[in-house]
Amino acid sequence: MTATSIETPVETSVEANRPLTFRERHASQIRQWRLYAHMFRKSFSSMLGLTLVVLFLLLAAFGPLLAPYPEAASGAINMSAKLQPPSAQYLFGTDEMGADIFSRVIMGARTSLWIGVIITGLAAIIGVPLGIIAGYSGGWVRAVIMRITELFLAVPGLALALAIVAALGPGITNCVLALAIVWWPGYVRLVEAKTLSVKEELFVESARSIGAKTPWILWHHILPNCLSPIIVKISMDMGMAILSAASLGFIGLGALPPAPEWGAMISVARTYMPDWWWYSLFPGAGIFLTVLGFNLLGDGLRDILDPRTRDR
Amino acid sequence: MFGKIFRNIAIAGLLASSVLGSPASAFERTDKGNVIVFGGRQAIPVLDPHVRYDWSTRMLQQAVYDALVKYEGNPADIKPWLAEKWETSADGKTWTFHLVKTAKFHNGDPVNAEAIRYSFERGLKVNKGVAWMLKDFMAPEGIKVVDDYTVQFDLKAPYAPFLSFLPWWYIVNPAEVKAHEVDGDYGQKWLTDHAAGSGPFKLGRWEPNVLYEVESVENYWKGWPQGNNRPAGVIFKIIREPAAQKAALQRGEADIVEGLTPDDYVQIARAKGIAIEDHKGMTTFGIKFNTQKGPTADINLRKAIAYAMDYDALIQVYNGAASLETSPLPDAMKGFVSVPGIPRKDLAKAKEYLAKSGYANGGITLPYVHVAGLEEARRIGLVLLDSLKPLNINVEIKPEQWPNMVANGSKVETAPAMTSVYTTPVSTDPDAVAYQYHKNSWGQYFAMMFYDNPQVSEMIDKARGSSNWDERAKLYADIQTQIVADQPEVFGMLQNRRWARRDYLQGFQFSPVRFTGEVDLYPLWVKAE
Amino acid sequence: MLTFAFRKLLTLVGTMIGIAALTFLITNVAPGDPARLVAGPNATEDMVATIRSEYGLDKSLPEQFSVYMGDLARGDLGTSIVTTRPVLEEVMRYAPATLELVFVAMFLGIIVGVPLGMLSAVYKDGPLDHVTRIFSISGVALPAFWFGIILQLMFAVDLGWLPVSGRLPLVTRPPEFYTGLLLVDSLISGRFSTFWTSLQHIILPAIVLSFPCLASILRVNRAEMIEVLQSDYIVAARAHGIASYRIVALYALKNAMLPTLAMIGLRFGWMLGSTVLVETVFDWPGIGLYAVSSALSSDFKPVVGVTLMIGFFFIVANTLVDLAYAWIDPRLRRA
Amino acid sequence: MTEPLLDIKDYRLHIATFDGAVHVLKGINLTVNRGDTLGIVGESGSGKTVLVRSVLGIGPRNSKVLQGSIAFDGQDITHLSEKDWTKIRGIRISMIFQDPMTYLNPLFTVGRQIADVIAAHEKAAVNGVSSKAARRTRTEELLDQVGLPNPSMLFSQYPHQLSGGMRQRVLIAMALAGRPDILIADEPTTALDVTVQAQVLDLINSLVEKLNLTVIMISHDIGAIATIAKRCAVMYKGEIVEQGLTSDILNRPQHEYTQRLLAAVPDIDAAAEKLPAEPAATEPAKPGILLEAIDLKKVYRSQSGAEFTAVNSLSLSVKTGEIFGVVGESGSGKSTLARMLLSLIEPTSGDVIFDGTNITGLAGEPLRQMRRHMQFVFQNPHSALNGRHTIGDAIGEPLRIQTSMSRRDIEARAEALLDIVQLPKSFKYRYPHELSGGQKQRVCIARAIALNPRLLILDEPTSALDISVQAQVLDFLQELRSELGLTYVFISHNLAVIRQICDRTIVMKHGEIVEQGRTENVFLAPREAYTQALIESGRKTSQAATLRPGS
Repeated sequence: MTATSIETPVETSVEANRPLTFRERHASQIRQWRLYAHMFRKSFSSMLGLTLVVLFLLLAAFGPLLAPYPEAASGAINMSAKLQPPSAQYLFGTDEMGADIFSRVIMGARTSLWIGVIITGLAAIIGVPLGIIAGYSGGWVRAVIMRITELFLAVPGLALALAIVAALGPGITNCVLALAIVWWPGYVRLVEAKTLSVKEELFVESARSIGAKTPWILWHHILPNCLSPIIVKISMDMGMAILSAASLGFIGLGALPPAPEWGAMISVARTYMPDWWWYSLFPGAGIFLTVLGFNLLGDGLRDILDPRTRDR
Repeated sequence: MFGKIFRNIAIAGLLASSVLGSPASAFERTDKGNVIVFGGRQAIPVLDPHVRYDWSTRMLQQAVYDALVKYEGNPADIKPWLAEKWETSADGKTWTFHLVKTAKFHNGDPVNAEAIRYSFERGLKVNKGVAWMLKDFMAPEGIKVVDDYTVQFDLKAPYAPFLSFLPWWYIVNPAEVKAHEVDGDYGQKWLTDHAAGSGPFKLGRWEPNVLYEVESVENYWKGWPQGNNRPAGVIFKIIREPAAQKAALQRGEADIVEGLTPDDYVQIARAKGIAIEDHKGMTTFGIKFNTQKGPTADINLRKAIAYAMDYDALIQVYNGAASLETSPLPDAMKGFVSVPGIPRKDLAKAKEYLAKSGYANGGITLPYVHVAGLEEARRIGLVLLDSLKPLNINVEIKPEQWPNMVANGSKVETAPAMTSVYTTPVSTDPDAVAYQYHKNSWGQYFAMMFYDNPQVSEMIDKARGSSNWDERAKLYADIQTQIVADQPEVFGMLQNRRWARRDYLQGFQFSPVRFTGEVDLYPLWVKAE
Repeated sequence: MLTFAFRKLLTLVGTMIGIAALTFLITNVAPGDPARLVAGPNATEDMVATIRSEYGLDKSLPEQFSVYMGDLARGDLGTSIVTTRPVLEEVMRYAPATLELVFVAMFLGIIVGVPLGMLSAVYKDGPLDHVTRIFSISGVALPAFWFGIILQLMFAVDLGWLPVSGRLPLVTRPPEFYTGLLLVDSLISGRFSTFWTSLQHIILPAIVLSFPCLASILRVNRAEMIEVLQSDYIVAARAHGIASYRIVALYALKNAMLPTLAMIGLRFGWMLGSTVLVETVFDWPGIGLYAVSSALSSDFKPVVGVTLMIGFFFIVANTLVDLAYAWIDPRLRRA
Repeated sequence: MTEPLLDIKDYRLHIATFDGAVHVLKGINLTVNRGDTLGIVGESGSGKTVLVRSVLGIGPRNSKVLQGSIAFDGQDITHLSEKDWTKIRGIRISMIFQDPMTYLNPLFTVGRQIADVIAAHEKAAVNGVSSKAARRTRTEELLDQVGLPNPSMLFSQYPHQLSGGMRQRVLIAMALAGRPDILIADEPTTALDVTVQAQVLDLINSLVEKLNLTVIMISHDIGAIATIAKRCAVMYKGEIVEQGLTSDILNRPQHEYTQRLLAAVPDIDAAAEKLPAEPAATEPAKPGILLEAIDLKKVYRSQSGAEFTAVNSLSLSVKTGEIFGVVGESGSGKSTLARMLLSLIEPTSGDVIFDGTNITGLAGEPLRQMRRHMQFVFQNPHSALNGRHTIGDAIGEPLRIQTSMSRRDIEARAEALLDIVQLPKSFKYRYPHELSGGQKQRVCIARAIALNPRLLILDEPTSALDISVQAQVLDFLQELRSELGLTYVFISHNLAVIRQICDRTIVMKHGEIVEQGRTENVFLAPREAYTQALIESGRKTSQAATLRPGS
């Protein structure tokens, strides 16, 4: 990064005595963030991603207020108005039960957000500690953890998730659980690799030389330096998790009706293409834009946070 | 070397693409003649007529095998087939069948009494698929070969529906089967994807999960109704996605498809060159209550729900291609009576019953289980959910995989409060439906309501035992009324059977007794324009 | 070298056992009752019982497991209760279709992903960069099944250029069996028109399947390229007057290829496991479909069998990647 | 007098960064005539590398020429198209790079890389590319020319299979491939061991004579420059503060920076005039032994089973209050030894006794207690500090770990420590990347002395620093010691430094002690051949040598 090569002049110790203002004390962080913002703003796709994600979050937050027919999300039907094309009354048209698609899509954002957050969250919570431990401790501990991880990686994720859901029975909760179970190995892999490289750094040894205990080192030295790739991966996985949940929905193991979940909506709506195009188009667009957003955002973050780590 | 290969590829490519570029070809033509393509969703894992049956399987079984008798027409009646005539003893326990002498198996062997005996024996011994129909009334020993072309069945007890089951007992060629028997498996392994029948078609290509082809037998012993127009064969092609099915039909890659969504049928009917087969079927739909456990054990609650249900919506779900049940029995069934006072939407009444029930002001959540992937069932769930809101009863719609659903439904403890079940009676005899309400049926998926009314069970036993139709008709009338009174389920609708076909496909014959989607391939033919 | 092979073999076996155990347990938690399913409606208890005993489902789970592992050791994957055939035989039947699909998709992914990755690295943050990235990610962001159906409607129904689904036209009989990959077999048996038609059949599903791996290959390749292009030896190469196209296409690419390879290895296994949706939409008779339909009818042995097979290919692929690594990177050769 | 081969006129260049433009070159004027050997001396950030790179048209990205021009052989090459550059780069002007490892592509054989360069030149010269064989012979010629044994075998070897010195020679061969008019050498010796440095410099010298090359060599090491360059220029903060004949500049430096610089260079032949080793007040008459190592041994085992002995049955004893020097080239096991002394790595066998207690066996709490008393200062301050912690946290960390002091006390202590290491208090809010190397090293030291240890082990504490900074740090270290009554174990490859500050010294080679004794004795009367060689080559590069008239 350009910034690191620049040396800020050393101010003389005269003024150093007077108490510093917040701005001065945090000058460096402020500068860092401004730098990030600057680099981010330079990249078109990153900004696109950010915009999409923000939009999505807003929808998730205020969906119920925006939806013209909130009851449509809780299974209100109106057979007389089924499969209406988009109109002033129904912006996105209506589905096969006469529910307003616009409302359902908007309300769906929250479901999707929930899905993404839980899956990636769980995966990270399981994966990151395992990864750090494996990477730092080495020896048989590492061997065991990595073997198990590789085992899970070798098993086809979707198939496994599917088997799990088939066992637990359909429903978002189960499908989220299943996906989390197949998702964590990715984090172990990532974090383990990163930890391996970080623990070779001098400052880790330096910490040991002043008598730091292992937990302290892991928490204060290893973890902070593993953070950026984790953040990047999380933002990418958000999208992918939503997508996978949708895929399970397609097989019929997704959200239960009448819950407004985009994947489930498409999997019903797909049989209505092309004559009732609007039915699948809008939830489809919902997923598409969300996943696109999170991926672009992730890419952007990668470029500014750690250009080095690869997508694994 | 390779240069040459690639040149050839390029050339072939140009040719092929010019072919593909041209507008969708109609039905498949082969040197042998026209091949009809049937686009269906359900694969055929096992063809053995005594091991499995479901609509797709039985469609091909019917094509390659013959039975003593055959269902035809609407309303379905039993036509002599391998048996040209039969008589039954006064006590109704002995049946004697006289076979046609001309019938031949595909390999040329005659279809004789021994073949019949063996087939029935096999069906009973293997004890799978169709066995349940007769096993309680007939032992293998009870089948006697009188002479080459006469066979006699001795039943343990008089069994009125006996004849109505025989169309599903297909006759296999003992010689061939025995030849492929592996450690006493009655040739099950072999018959999984081979056939030893005498039917109008014989097996062609057999590519599991892709396509199953049958080729017409030129000199079929019973001849062909469409004469020389008989197709060279039929290909049953697996097309899973309704969208793909529709596309295939429009492109003429398939000549007839089943299982489109109700709205699709409406839509595609407008397309040029496509006709819709739309017939009233015998498949009943009911939302079965668990009458033994949980809130739904309370008859008043059941009544309340039944009166709250929006029945018109049921019809709308099918775009009108359905008719409401007026009795547990389908209209097309013998002995059907329309029961007066069968519940229709009436909120006042519903609230009344609710008040009498243990849940005077609702506030409960009931599960509604349906087979995952059954669109209509899911929508009916939504209708139910919407209908019960006024009663302040919440519905949790649960799609279940079929095996799980069946497993849960086999025990009172695990059976959900409400389950949506489609049932197609295997015969036109009222017993086929009535018996679902007999206590002995507990554990079957269609008996998930665990209906227990001793007096009804007793009447059913009586009815199936008697051979006097008038007496039976009377009994069945009472049975129907009583069942409706007990409300073990919300009596739904009879959905129409629908297929979309190219208009050049002729000879389609509908018979309500067949399963949803099942078609009798025998009379079909293609009218070349 | 020998130790390497031995270690790999060991991990292979270990993982196999692990996978078998894992999948076996998971699939058996299901309450589903396959016996009752195949027994059919109306089947009486004793009929169901016959089938249970026939497939050893009446035994306790540990018993079943030990039996299964025993058979597995003898290379027997058990029998599917739904289709009543040996799982191995069926996997063998369906595997080629999936493999063919994956190979083609992988091929697409690589030939498109790597060059695009190079380009967008060279023109980092330029319009081209953004276009390629957004394009590739878009392919991932579209739900595969939906995307597939849209392609079908466009190219098969409206334009009528390509067939709707399947591997071959109905009346065309598949070429004689050598590898099971139609593209290959048709060439071997010199049936070029068949080759062409099967190519037309495979193209749409392959495209749908290829996008995710295309995207990640592109991503890795790009990231690598950017890094390598900044490295000292590239500066040196420039300073010694080597033409820039040569630097990018030869020097940088080779260095950037290593992690890309790893990604390809990962993706290969991943793709094998995620063909389900595509196979459903395009009625592609592959293992994905086979596994899912079995899972849904709680017929678990096929599921375990398929997972084992995929796991096997996954490990093999990664081993190949390791070898390729050693082949490209001299630093890894000794050991 | 023909026109100069290279003529740089009032060359100004700045690099656009996030914090605004940085003026890297401020009006450089420089001329190089055919046959010249010009040296450019400067410390990091002086802009010398940027300068020579812009001569090759490979200046840093988003840099901008404000004014001035660079003319090569009469042609203005300031703004040249990539296409035209291919006719010049590597052919007429070529470059030897600093770190031979990173500047060779690890995935291609040495021969391939050189051959490609040759091919490229032939292409540029548009007289057709010669045959593979021809290129190979030419390559082997070159390899032979730079004094590499057995070229034909070398041809098909990969960089990682060669030693640092050999790699550097390969780089030189590559640079010579185009028979260049100007050869630019960018710190060609910095990354190499003392002995190797000498050899490489000799090689360059000989090549200059053989091929009468025109050489521009840049380095921070005046000694190196002095051995090669007849003329030399001193760069400071983007300007040339002084240029002329090397000898003149070395003997009579005009500019005060040059003087500072020269003063800072440690003199291998000057006896250290250091402050009394042990301040009489604090120390007893006969100083006791503080640290003792008995028969230490460390064996590493690679997974392929091959054993490598880093340190072999080595014994030493460090007296309280002295500075104990450890000299050795890279791979001599210095660092391993240091880490074992602090039991950062477990010795395979042997004991370390600190103040009477054997610490080898120790683990957990007792070890942590022990660490209070002995601290480590690492070679590379840039990576010894966690980039995510502020300086304040970094200095406070030992206190937070080892003591139960309150946050406020720690804050106060940290500020005090910053004072001690002569850095402004406000630094505690800074992040490492904002500090210069010297400042960082001071922070590391502050961190090390935070717990008032009795022993400091300094592992090459100055090797990553510029000469002037190195001088400051060394002085500072000595003051500190007298203030806090510390004992040092001082590890370095730079003999001059050792001689300047150490009381006693051991010379290590392949994990064993070759020679030991009082520093003066070691330097004045080395007994072992190795030590002599070491000192000789050290002397060669040490500027003092070149200053002597006649040599």
